[in-house]
Amino acid sequence: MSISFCLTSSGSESQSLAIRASKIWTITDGVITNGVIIINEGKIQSVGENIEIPEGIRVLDMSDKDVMPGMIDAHCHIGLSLDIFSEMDETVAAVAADMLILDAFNPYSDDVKKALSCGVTTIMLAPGNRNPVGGLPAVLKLDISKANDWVLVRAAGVEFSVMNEALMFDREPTSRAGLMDLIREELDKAKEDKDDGFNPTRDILKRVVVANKTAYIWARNVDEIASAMAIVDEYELKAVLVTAEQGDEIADMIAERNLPVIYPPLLLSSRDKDLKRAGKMANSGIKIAFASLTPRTDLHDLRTSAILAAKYGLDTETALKSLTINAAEILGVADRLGSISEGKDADLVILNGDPLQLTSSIEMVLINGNIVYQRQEE
Amino acid sequence: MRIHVILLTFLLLVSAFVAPGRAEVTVIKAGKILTMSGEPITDGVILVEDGKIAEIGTGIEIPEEAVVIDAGKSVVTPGFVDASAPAPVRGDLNEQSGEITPTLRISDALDPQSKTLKRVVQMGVTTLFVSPGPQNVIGGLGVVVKPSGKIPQQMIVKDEAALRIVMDLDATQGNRIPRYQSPTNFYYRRPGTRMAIIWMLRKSFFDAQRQADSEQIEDPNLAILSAALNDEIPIHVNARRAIVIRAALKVADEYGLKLIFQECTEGYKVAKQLAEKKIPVVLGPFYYYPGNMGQYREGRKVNWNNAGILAKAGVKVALSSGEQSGAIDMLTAAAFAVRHGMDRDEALKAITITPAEILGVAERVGSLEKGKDADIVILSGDPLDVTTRVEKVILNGKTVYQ
Amino acid sequence: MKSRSHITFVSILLIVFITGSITDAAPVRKKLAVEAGRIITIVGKDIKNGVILIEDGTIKAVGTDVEIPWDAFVIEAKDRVVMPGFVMAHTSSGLDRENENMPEVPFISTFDSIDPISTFFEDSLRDGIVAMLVLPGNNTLLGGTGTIVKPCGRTVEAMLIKRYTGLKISLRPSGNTSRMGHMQRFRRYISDLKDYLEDYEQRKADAKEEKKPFDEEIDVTKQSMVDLSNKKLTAFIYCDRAADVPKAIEIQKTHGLNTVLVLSPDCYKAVGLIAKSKLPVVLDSQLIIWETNEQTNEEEMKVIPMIFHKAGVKFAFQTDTSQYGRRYLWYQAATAVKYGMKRQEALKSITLYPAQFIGVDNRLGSIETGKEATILFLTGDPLDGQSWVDQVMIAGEIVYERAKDERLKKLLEPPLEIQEPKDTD
Amino acid sequence: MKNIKGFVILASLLLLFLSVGTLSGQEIAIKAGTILPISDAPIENSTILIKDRKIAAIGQNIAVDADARVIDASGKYVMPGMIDSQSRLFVIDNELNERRSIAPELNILDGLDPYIKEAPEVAAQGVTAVYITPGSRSLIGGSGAVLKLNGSKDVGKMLLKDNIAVKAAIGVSSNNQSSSLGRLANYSSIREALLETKIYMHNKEKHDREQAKYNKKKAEYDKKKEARPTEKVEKPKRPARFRPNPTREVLAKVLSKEIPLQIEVHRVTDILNALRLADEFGFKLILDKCTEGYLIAEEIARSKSPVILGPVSSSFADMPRLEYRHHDIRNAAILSGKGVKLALGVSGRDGASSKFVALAAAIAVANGMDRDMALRAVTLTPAEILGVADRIGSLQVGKDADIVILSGHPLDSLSQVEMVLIEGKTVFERKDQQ
Repeated sequence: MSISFCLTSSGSESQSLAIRASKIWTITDGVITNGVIIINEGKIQSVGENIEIPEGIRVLDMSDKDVMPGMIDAHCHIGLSLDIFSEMDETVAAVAADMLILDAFNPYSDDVKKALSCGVTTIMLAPGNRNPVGGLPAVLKLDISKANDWVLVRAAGVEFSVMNEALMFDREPTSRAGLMDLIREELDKAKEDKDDGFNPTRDILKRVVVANKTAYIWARNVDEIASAMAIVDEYELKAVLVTAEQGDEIADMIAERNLPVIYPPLLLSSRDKDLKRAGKMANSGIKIAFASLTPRTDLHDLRTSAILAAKYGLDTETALKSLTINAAEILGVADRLGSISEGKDADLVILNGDPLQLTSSIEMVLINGNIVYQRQEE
Repeated sequence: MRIHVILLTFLLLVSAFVAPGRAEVTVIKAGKILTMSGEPITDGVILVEDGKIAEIGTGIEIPEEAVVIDAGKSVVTPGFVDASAPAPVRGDLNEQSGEITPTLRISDALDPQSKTLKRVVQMGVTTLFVSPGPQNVIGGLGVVVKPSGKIPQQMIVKDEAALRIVMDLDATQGNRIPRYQSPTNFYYRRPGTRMAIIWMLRKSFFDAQRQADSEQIEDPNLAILSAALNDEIPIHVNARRAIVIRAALKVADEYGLKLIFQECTEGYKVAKQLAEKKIPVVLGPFYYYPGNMGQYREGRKVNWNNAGILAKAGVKVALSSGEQSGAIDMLTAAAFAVRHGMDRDEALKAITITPAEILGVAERVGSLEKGKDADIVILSGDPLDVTTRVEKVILNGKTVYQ
Repeated sequence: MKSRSHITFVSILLIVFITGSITDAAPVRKKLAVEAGRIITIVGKDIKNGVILIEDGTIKAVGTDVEIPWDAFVIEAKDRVVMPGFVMAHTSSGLDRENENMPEVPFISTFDSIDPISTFFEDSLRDGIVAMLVLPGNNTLLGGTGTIVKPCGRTVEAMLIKRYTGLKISLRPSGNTSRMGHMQRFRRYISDLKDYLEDYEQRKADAKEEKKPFDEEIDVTKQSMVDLSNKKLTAFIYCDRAADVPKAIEIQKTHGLNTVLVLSPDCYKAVGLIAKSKLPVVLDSQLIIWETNEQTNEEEMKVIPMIFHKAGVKFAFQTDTSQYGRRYLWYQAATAVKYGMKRQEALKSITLYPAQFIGVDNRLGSIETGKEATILFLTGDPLDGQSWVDQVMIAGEIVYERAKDERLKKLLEPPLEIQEPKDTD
Repeated sequence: MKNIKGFVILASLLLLFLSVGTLSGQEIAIKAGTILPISDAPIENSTILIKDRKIAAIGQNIAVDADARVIDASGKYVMPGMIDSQSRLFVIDNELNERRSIAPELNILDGLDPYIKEAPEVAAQGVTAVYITPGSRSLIGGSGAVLKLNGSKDVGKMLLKDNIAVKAAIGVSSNNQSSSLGRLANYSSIREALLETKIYMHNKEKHDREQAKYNKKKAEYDKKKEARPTEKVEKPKRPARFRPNPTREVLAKVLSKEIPLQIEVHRVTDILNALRLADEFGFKLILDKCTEGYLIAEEIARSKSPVILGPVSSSFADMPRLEYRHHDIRNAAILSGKGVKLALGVSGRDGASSKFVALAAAIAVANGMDRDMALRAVTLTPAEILGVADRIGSLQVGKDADIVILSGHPLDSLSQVEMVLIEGKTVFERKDQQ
């Protein structure tokens, strides 16, 4: 089929490209059947039903396939050191604000190829949840072949954790009360904003309390979420709740503070009660995006999370959004990613069926209009 | 959509379980009302308007739109107050990183989903005092909560209700060397002896005083201590043995502290002094014999009539669960106190109004009076009869258990 | 005659033990008449202002219209409630250690391990328990045989009511074995036992055939299990969780054992099976457990005795020393009544039923003509928290008097004033 | 109104599991839109007739009793109940092993708790039977069993078949308390156990022969005695008693091909070792987990030994990392592509995750497995591998009426289970269609 042809001339960005597809899931404005996407300079030039394709332009004929925007993994830990054991927490000190997770990232690790094969084109590379103040996450495009701009955001907000996981028996703090005490202390110091020379921790926390950068706060259970909200209220933070699984219990309060939620993989829980939570939260007006938390789960199951959630009561539209545009908005890259619309990056996933069908497999993945993955039949 | 319906139903059911009747006014008719503030009322009526007691007494005309709960012949008491309750917290209660941690606020760690809360409320407990763990010499600030609300902020009746000090051997527990630091430095480790406990206590209050004198406040910890020094925050001291109680009294004299004793297993030995100094006590469960009184066997010389003796000597006595989960219910505590010689009324007060006064929340809970919170327990019979059961618990005017 | 003098001796010893002086020893009398304000006979209706006629430590007559013989010593108890002493069908207290470390020790006996001066027995007497079956704990597969004692006497012999009764089987895997391994071990033991017995019989047969004398005894380590299988002993099978109940019942069926189930709270889930099996039950001392309702996410109170009561299961209570009330049998019964159990039933399950379970109901458990005069004198209703055991009579002898209970005095009365030391600094 | 309705739903949802109303007398007729019999091609618009707990007939126009209970499943899919062949449902606090390395005589049934809450949820996802084995912490861990999720609280009533296979594990257990030995030692100590068993079997036969001989002699002796009591005849000697050893007995069954040996293997070396063992001792082999199987698919196919593969996606379980380093999501696809007899298990973190069977199949399909094969791999194939295909696994006349009715195709991720029947008894029913 036509793929073989186009492979020969793939790679160079300058060329423009047209994709003909049976269904185009634009996410932001509905599904276009038998549509065409014109890509130029790695951006989507135009998308629609009857757009005439300019002369001499390369055409990918996918007229029996579906196209959706590249999926965004709102929280994962791939490419860190060894391929299976990942180093995501600097647990010597409880406050590791100035740790750049990007420094630990290996762009050539197998995980990255794996990610692409799963249709994940953008990730938030985050530190773990074992430090009260965890460090600086980064937003990356997995288009490492071109060194141009695969780092979208070098240091996006600051990671906090108010979970029991952040407590260690041989390190301060050891109790949740102590943890909150510590975080307050740090934020207060940052707020005081007195200049006493070089103090990276303070400078970074200033970004959150003064410069209003996003705080990503790990909190799973109700009490943890409550503590997170307490902090958010006291310091008027712009915050995102990470893995707020039990958020549905207090959905109204999360909604009224409109805190977005990065939801953990559904496959980590098996009881119906838990599988329904994501749906409940979304239905009560909370913006959620899914995360794979790799290596906790397989990157392939980022999509599985959305599908399971849909099966257990999340409406399909939101399910798709929470894989793409919602994530993009939460990570603050919605101007470039998250939907198929004019002017956005041509990060596309081509499947042989409905994206919300587990059975439909990923045929091809494009980033900035370049084919970065293509499925081989064995 | 299907799931919607189910969810919705669940929610409805839950809410139906928690709050029947949205009506403003609720009326409780009862054969006998033990107000704890005045004389018992027979065939009385309690008028509840949005969570508060609007009227109480006999011959009150009942508004027709009111929801009437007719308790028939059964007995009505105020919701019980547990002045030393098991903490509804997941994970470690004790901050092991230091032994003097006054700024620690347990209210930060409260878990509204906690099972213990859901249980004690069914035993008629509507107000609890929760404090940080017992393994720090100065543990931090406790909080008075009600077992209702989805997030801690909604549960709290009075935050920073008291500063917890532990002079029992519990404070010698949890010796942990911080990472990458040698145990050489005395201040890293917990005290190993009671001498050290008391020494640390003295030192920290001494520092606090000095800081208070030298106007500028540096250390927030000391700030809280000095607040305690000038009686802005009450101090709860865990002391089981008589000699510890005496030691505590001594320190109190030196710094002019106002104390409240917790546990106080051997309190009966020093009843006189306690009475003279007007120091209230919150007793833990009575121990039958040392075999089942915790790992230290402190206060081995048990006296079952501890409560009775103290009360007779004129000490303000509250009965509590002694932070033991497994919901030792307050009624049993009172019943056994009476069995062992405490005065009936004293015993009943000791699980309602007295602890409320000790915790400084008596203006809201602890007795059935006009204007107080409508925390009401309906009993099947005489509260001190062991075969009496809790039939209904009303918390802030809402029926939470039936 | 012999037994009486023996009992006298015991009671004297006991009074010495309790009061510390010999002068108070109650005179031994042949005929006694108890004039009680109320008699709770357990088997029949309560009797107001009744009389119990006692001769040689056994009850001769009970009723209102019993005329008192001239030579009978009359005990005035007009203001007392009189009832049979409490019986506890299963306990592991009063032992220095509850369990042997080896999993299969059916041959050991608690008789050798009971500690007569452990406070447990003193307390039990104070709380009105007059007989208890002391069995090994729940951590050994085949724990050993039990002993029925009364809580008075300074030697085990003196306390002894019945030796070698009941064998403890625990289905809770101990140490680091799994449930699978535990059951396997049990089956293995049984099959080995079978083999052994077959061989034994075989040898016997051979000897008979060859007309040789056969004087080989059955291996002492196996004797108790043999007695179990031919119903000389009762199996007390401990079930740690509901899943163990079917196994226990299966064991009972396949080997046709006399069985009493000793249940952990969790076993209420299997109440249907238990009811069907008609086996007697000893409940755990924890009578109330909490469960989270899957749907509402609320905590629900499960009152174990009520669940069994409703299912029509005969059960007995036991105590532990963990909490307030739990250490009193009367309180356990009161708790059950509190949640709706019939008063009469509740009382039976601390007197008659346990007596039946451990096979002493011919002597204890109720106030009837012909039974042993083992009765309590209470200041009030047994299920009232405010009433005390005032006197305990065992076989016609007063063995406990509250008025002379020195320890109780110590526990309830304020101490002498201590002179506060003067501060010198 | 809505509230009441909801209540009905709730009540029914709960009650339906508890209801043990046996329908054995009554006929049930399911008028199905599409029947997926698995055993052969799908059938459109026809009826399944259930008589006393079995499937009596399948076809277009079948005579149905007047009093028969008719279930209308027109426009819906009807398939046999699914099987999780790597379940840990009912297992008491995940305690799957005795802390011994060779313990084949254990029976998983002793370790199960039928009173757990999760079972109904699993059944509600169309899983009607689960295969539970001891874990991988012992080299030889005991024998597994297939249970039906018929809502009974009695293991005996749930049990379909036990002593199905003896579970062994090479490699995995090497780093835990049951044995501190390395791989080779694992391998050799299993060999040792099997060899000893051979000797044991030999001795047993020998003993039996002697016993038989003795019996004969004894008989003659008795006759002689009867004939001439006085005459002196020396009495034959009884052979020493033979003590049957449970451990060996079980392994003997394995060696005599009565029950297969199910070996959990992850790495290529271990898989090859397992195959070698099977050749050497000639027992029936079931390969369990088989994480790196795709690397040597041909060998496995050639050996004809079936595979119970799982987890399909590494998300399902926290597997021992090193064992699972080369886990590949295409494993199932490749193996079945090479013609290996393949069953898909979930092997999830806990009991409840057995509900993800269909999900596992779908993931396998997404990564290249044939749709029908995938469906077969969670129904008929496991039934065949576990030797219960005569009862469950497909919709055929004479088999148990374990039937699932879905709103859509089972591999359609969003289709919901409408109804689940086990032996004609409704164990789950979705009551609240708009």
